[in-house]
Amino acid sequence: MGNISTKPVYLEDKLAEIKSDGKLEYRSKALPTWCPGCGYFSISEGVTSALNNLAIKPKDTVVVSGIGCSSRFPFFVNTYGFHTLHGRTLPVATGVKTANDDLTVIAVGGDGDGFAIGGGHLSHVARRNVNITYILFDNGIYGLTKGQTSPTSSLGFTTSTTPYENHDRPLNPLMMMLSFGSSWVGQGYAGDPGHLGEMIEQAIAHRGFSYLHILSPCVTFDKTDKTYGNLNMQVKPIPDDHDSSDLMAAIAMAQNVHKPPLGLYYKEDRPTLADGLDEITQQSGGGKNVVTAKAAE
Amino acid sequence: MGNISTKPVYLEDKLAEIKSDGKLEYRSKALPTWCPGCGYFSISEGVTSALNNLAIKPKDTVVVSGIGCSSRFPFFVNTYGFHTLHGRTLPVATGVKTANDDLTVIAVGGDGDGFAIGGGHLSHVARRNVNITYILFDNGIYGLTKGQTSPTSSLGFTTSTTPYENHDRPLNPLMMMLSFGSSWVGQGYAGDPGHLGEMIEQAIAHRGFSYLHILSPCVTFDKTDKTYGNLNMQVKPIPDDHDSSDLMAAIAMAQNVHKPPLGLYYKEDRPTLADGLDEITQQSGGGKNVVTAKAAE
Amino acid sequence: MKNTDIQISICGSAGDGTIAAGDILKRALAKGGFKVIAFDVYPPEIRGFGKCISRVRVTTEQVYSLKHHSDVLVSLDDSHAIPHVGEVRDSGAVIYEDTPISGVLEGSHISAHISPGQIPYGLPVREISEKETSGNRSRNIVALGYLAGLIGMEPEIFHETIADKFRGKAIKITDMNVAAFDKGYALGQKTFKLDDVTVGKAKKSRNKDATITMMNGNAAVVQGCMDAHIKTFFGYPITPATTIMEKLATEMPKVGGRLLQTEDEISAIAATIGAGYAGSRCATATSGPGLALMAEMLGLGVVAELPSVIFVSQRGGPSTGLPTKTEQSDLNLAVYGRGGDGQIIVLAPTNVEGCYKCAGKAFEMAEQYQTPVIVLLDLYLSNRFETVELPKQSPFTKTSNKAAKKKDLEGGYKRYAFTKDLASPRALPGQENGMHTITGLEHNELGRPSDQPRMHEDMSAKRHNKLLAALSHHDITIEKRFGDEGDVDVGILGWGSNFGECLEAMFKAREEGIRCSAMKVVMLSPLPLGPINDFMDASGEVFVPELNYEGQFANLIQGATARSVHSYTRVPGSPMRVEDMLVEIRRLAKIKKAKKIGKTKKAKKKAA
Amino acid sequence: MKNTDIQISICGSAGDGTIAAGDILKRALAKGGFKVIAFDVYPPEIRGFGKCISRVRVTTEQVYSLKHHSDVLVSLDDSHAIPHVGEVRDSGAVIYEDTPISGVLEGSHISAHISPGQIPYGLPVREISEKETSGNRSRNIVALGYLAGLIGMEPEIFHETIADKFRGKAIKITDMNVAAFDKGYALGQKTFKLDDVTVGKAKKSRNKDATITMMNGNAAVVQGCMDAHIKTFFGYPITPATTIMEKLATEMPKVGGRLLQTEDEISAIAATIGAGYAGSRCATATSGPGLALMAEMLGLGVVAELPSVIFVSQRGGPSTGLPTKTEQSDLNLAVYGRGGDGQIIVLAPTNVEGCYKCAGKAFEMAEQYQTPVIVLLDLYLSNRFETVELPKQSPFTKTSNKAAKKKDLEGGYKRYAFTKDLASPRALPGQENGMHTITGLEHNELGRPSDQPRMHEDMSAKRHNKLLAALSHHDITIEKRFGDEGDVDVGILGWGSNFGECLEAMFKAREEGIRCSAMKVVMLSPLPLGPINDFMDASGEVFVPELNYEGQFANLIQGATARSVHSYTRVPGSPMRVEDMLVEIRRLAKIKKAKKIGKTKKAKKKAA
Ligand SMILES: Cc1ncc(C[n+]2csc(CCOP(=O)(O)OP(=O)(O)O)c2C)c(N)n1
Ligand SMILES: Cc1ncc(C[n+]2csc(CCOP(=O)(O)OP(=O)(O)O)c2C)c(N)n1
Ligand code: SF4
Ligand code: SF4
Ligand SMILES: [Mg+2]
Ligand SMILES: [Mg+2]
Repeated sequence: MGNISTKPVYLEDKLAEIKSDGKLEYRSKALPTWCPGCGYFSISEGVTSALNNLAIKPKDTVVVSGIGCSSRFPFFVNTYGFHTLHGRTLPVATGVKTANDDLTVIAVGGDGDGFAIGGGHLSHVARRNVNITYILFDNGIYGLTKGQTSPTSSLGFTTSTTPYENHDRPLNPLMMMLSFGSSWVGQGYAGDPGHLGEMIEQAIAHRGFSYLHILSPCVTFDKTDKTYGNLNMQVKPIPDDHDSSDLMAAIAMAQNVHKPPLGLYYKEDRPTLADGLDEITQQSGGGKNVVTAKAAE
Repeated sequence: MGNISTKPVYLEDKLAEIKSDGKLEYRSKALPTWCPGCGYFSISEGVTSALNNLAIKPKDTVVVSGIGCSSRFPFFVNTYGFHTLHGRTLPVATGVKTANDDLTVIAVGGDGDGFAIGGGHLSHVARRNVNITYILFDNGIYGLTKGQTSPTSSLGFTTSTTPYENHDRPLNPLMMMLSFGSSWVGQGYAGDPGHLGEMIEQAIAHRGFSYLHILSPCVTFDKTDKTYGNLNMQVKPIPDDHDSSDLMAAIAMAQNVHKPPLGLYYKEDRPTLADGLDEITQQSGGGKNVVTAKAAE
Repeated sequence: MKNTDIQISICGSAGDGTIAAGDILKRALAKGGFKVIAFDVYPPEIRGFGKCISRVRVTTEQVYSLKHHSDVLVSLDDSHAIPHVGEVRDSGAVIYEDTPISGVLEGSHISAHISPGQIPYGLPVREISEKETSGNRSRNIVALGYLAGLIGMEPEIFHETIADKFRGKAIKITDMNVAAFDKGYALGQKTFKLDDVTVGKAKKSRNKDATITMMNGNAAVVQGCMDAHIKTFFGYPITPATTIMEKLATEMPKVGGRLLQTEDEISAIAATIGAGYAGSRCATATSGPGLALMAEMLGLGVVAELPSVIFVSQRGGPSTGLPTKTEQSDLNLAVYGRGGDGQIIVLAPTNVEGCYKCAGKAFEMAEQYQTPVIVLLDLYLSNRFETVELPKQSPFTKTSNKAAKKKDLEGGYKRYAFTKDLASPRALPGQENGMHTITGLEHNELGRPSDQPRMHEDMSAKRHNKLLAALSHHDITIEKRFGDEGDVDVGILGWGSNFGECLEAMFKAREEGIRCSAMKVVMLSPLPLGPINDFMDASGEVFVPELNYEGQFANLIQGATARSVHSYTRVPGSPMRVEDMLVEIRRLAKIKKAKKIGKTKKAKKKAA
Repeated sequence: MKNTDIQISICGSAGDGTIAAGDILKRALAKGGFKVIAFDVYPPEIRGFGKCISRVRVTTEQVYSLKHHSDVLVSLDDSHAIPHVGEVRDSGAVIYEDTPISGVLEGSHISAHISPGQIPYGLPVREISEKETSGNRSRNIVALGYLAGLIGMEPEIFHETIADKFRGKAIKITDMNVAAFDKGYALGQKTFKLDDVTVGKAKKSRNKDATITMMNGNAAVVQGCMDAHIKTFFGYPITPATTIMEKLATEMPKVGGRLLQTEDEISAIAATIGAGYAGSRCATATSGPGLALMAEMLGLGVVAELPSVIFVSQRGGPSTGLPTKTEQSDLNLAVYGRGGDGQIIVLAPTNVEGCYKCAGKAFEMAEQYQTPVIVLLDLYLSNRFETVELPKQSPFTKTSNKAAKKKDLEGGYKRYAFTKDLASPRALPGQENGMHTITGLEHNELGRPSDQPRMHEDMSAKRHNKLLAALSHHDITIEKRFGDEGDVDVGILGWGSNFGECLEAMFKAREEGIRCSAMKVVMLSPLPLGPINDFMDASGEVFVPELNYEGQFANLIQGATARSVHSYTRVPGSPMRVEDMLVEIRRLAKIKKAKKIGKTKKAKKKAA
């Protein structure tokens, strides 16, 4: 894990940087509309470099998102993209992947998108082990709608819908995703783009459902809680001796919410949804899977 | 924990039994429409005896359900009841309880109702610690719609929608509910009505959100998997030395799906949703909570 | 030779094998080359003591609905069958168990309820059954045999059908049941014959390119899906749509298709739209409550201009309503139930063959016009059996996607290009140089979010106008007029499963000398306004019968034409009574006459 | 004394304090006793460089819409303001920064775009601001001061409003801003005056029982909720409804009410209905996408006959559509968007005072008629500020629940008893002897599931007919006619936020000598058919303008009346242009005349 940068990542720096390597191919002509300093810039940077490193072609990549600041993501990468509905990232992604095994499908979205309105889909995509990557942008707030509490907002946090104080205990997304049977679970931090990029790459490379949780400050609507300042002091790397095949150890680590460990929590190899469906085809006596949709050219 | 009865509980036996005690008050005039031998009879018996033992009046009890065989439950007890929509048991129950703290609210429903279509609500009712009891009737199948796979159906199970074989890994409800922050989690078995009754009583008595998972055979649509025969051999009591304040121990135990331990997994005392809302009232400088709805008489 | 037209009702509790007996009956007759239309009624309860009725009408020429009166009622459980004795026509037969069971309460035996005009046929069903099969398991088959003997149907074809039914079970079981059948048959043959019932010879079809089979609406939907080469299906169980998914779960894998039972309907439609985005021929199936949950996602399908097919089988509503009863009350939801200006295509087949056709064509339309397409059935149509002729060669395209060509991709691909036919060429994920992002936000031709007033106006127009082409989609009946082709006194405008009853009513009315015609509207959105207006022009009074309370179709028609119709609504949970419709048609015919006379009088007055 | 009528537009980017300047302006003027109507336009992007426009129209008597042309445009950012120069009337003023910034591209300075008929007022805004406040933070206030000086408004009331605005911040900040304002004011006073602009004296209201305030539609909804003693609220954020929840989150706890932000809209409406079941006065608020998600649960509200209030503020659709633009396209969804025969009450206020009234009355209706009630706003109305007179005493009941009395509970309580007024007495949980179970299944009077045809017919009738009483609900305007009361050539039938424009168009048309009248329909379901038909009888041509593509209201009216209307639809995302409506009204008036002449000619011919 690299050095944790203490300053926010500004758009200008990034632009200069990406011009100097081959990642430009993955970058959309549209400039991100995020606020300067928003953690999301690092994530966009990380995804493009991961795809580049893994040599996955833009044409074979589909980025699916819901609604939120985070979900604007697909517009800012030069791949196929689908900006769907609030909370429906995962079922749409499941549909895309089920229709065409050859695609690399990356689902992205915010904490509200994924764990509030979309919460009902999480456990099912995990247990089915759909071979997609889900990158969750956790800023602990609703950014796009201008600052309401989210399911990961801290106790005592004051927002426009909790003007006195938030009394709802936040969820623990990592623990949840582990308990659902996700076959790859990790955590990154927008303030540490180097490490983040590595994690994204691993997550995409994993065969099966990978869940990457990213702590990412909202510089506009959270001035007190999940700021770069606070998070920089809290995050720490996962100890070297952590056994990523040990589910109980991963769950124990996930409980450490005040000093969030960054890195790979858990990894397991098991059949994917597509494996199961192919097996069913065989069990039915049917021919080879013919579903992969091809462009007619 | 009592002896595990190996024969299914038949309607006739129950009728004779309940006539002999004071529980009749809690029993609806409508006879359950469940198939003879269905595990649900034990649960209905357990709820009425628990309410009787706890001296909670029928008029102060509201049983809220979704849709499914299990969700027909409210018709068979003589309390206030609300048979809502498939999957919406918990948010409706949250509304009822938020409107009137004085009511004892019991939410009931099936594995499909709770963990498929209703799955998005689970984590939120748990983290908010809504002071209700949720009794989940797990038969590993969709009973009312005549036998499709459910999120708790075993791998390899054959149903009308998985005519070849089920390849979707089942969820682990207990682990999930623990990871969501439920303040009381336990497991019972329809084939052991004595112990089940005790568990229901404890769950209702708990101040906060209590989740009771009940293994309950569907004698009509599952002849091979979660039958009384199989379950009788599998279930076992929780060891006496289990510390129910130890979350990690509870999670570890929940992983033992092949020999499901029956009893109390976890219990914690912490503020309920209503406590938080009352605190907000105070923080706002507002008067005492005036929301409790009273019948105009 | 007289044409055959017999209707048989079998009534009992679920445990009695009522539905099974009806099933054997209709399959045997269909095998024999007759036309069959059949509809079963199931109990709403979970456990199996509720009332079941199996009704089978068998004819030489295809008819369009069940008759209100049956020729024969077979009782397998008197407590359930007694309320249905009245449904037997005068001189019709009631077949029942006549062995007295001790302790039977006064009036609880059906024989006390048979009216003088009806003919009682009692026989010792239980006794025969117990003799032929251990433990009285074949009561339904004994009764069936008796029925077949009484009416004079050929026994061989029943033997075959029974063997089919028990295939996979021990041979002994088949043999015992065949024996039970034969015992019943012999008795039936021996007894005095029923009047007005003839089993003529069946007609053979001469269409070499078609296969004649008997199936219900849901099975026809499945066949349509398979013939249209469906690739992916995502669904969640709900009565009465479940059997579509169940049958597809068996069939699709055999040809490499993929089916997934999702966690709910929102997920089902989301995945369907995701698969459609990826270029897959995709569908889901549900009923009213599920369709309600899909409302938001269907709006995305509209704005993103993606194909998806949604089979909706209606049941009684609103809410959980009457899950095992039929109704046509989800029309509003199907046509109007999306936020914003969210028009889509809605097809409502009127019979089983139409289910097949609409299913297949829905895929073509979804792809060609880039839109969600709802195929609106109901419980009556989903579960109604009819003899149908299905083409041996699939009449459906394999894909109707408008693929983006090289020239479309050059110089910045425009996913939502304004083209002549308003459907823009689609680049599919995986396609070189076609990368783009689609969104539920309003967008420009590139697909980029845009909130410019002009763009929103133009895209709204594109989304609506492109659907109009569906009105002349190749090889599908969008609407059709039956009966009198000229000016009529009463025009019946009908839709969906209820149109069979409309046709029967129309034919009956014409027999009575009423100038009457009927038009079915299959495409409910967009509406074929031209033909509808022509029909209204030709009809003195327009009669719109439907199985909902609000008169949803009547309202749809009035909204679109601003012309008034006579809305006729009933919500019994069962098919509409043709007799009741006739009363109304007669009344309207009179109004029409009165108006005519009035007009003539007025004209005369003025002239004077 | 001449009446005041000035409209000011302030245009800049979000970072410029555009909206804040507009806010101070309208608050100061409202304080001064003027009537204000104001509407801001926000950028759709997340980060703050998009265009903002604040438009304020100030008048002596209340008017109904903004004018298409402003009298003054204040530019805080020329790149955004240039496209809006055309919106300034002839002889109107453009106020802008005139210090030349080096390197400014040709044409990028606004002065090059001001037309000869318009009057340029340049001043060194930046320079003054930098002098008075550190770092140029008060440019908006300097410009505002200049404007006030130019037009001749009293400065004191601005000082107060500025102090209010910065209350809670350091005193120094207020002082600096007041100084900036005064600098601008002094310059404005000194310069040459603008023609045709007079600030008259404001009128004082003499209604002692009312408070005059200025607020937007969402704030009025909140006030209505509070005055109606709302007890519980469950909601999920979505533009443009979010501010309802945000304001309630502050207000409700102060009086012991409870508000919960739920995990989604399904949960919000489910909890609302749950709370309603428990006897609590309850509501939720959302926009189109959220309403779509609520469709299934609202059906439960219908069958279970439970009260709930749903505030829906529409935005551009379908799907995510245009989240920061206004539109009236969720009417179909609100009126028709439920499975089964699922009619509910839908109220659409037409102005800010109506938002208050409808909000409060919605609770009464929901309880009294035991049904979900949708109050349909849109972004334009939610965010539009108007001066309103609110009653000092709440005009709403504390509860309108029809409680079950002792006699209702004796001998088996019937939750769904058929009563005279069709609303059955409700026993609430906690009430002795009232235990019962309610369900989304069709049921009998006891609430037990029933699938008997007759019961379903009767319960359907009960559910629909009981709603008709809402048409004569106490003390609320269901519909209202304005302008000419007799026969007219053109009748404008309008609804919702757009009705202000309808009124303005009607008044203008009458000024032109066109016989014209306008009717607003506030209750969209059930429709007040009597008055609507009367209005149509009195109107030569019926003109139905609305902000959606499909003409949803026109279709609703045609469906209900079977009479044809002229549908006029626009989807610019902004209020309708009164001028455009006038063109259409003139055309219709001509049609009417032509028809009349035709008729007379025909009559003459006949007579001849
Ligand atoms: C059905 C629906 N409900 C609500 C909204 C409004 N909405 C848009 S984004 C959002 C929350 C965004 O929060 P999050 O998912 O955490 O993303 P972030 O903006 O923080 O990246 C909400 C509530 C919507 N678009 N659709
Ligand atoms: C929105 C919606 N979708 C589907 C259904 C159909 N449905 C009714 S019950 C049920 C599943 C029942 O399974 P479960 O919840 O496990 O309860 P069980 O019958 O096994 O007790 C389904 C799918 C419905 N009523 N509503
Ligand atoms: S509002 Fe917050 S989350 Fe959204 S772009 Fe700005 S900083 Fe990022
Ligand atoms: S179908 Fe299964 S779950 Fe339903 S009542 Fe019968 S045994 Fe119980
Ligand atoms: Mg967020
Ligand atoms: Mg179940």
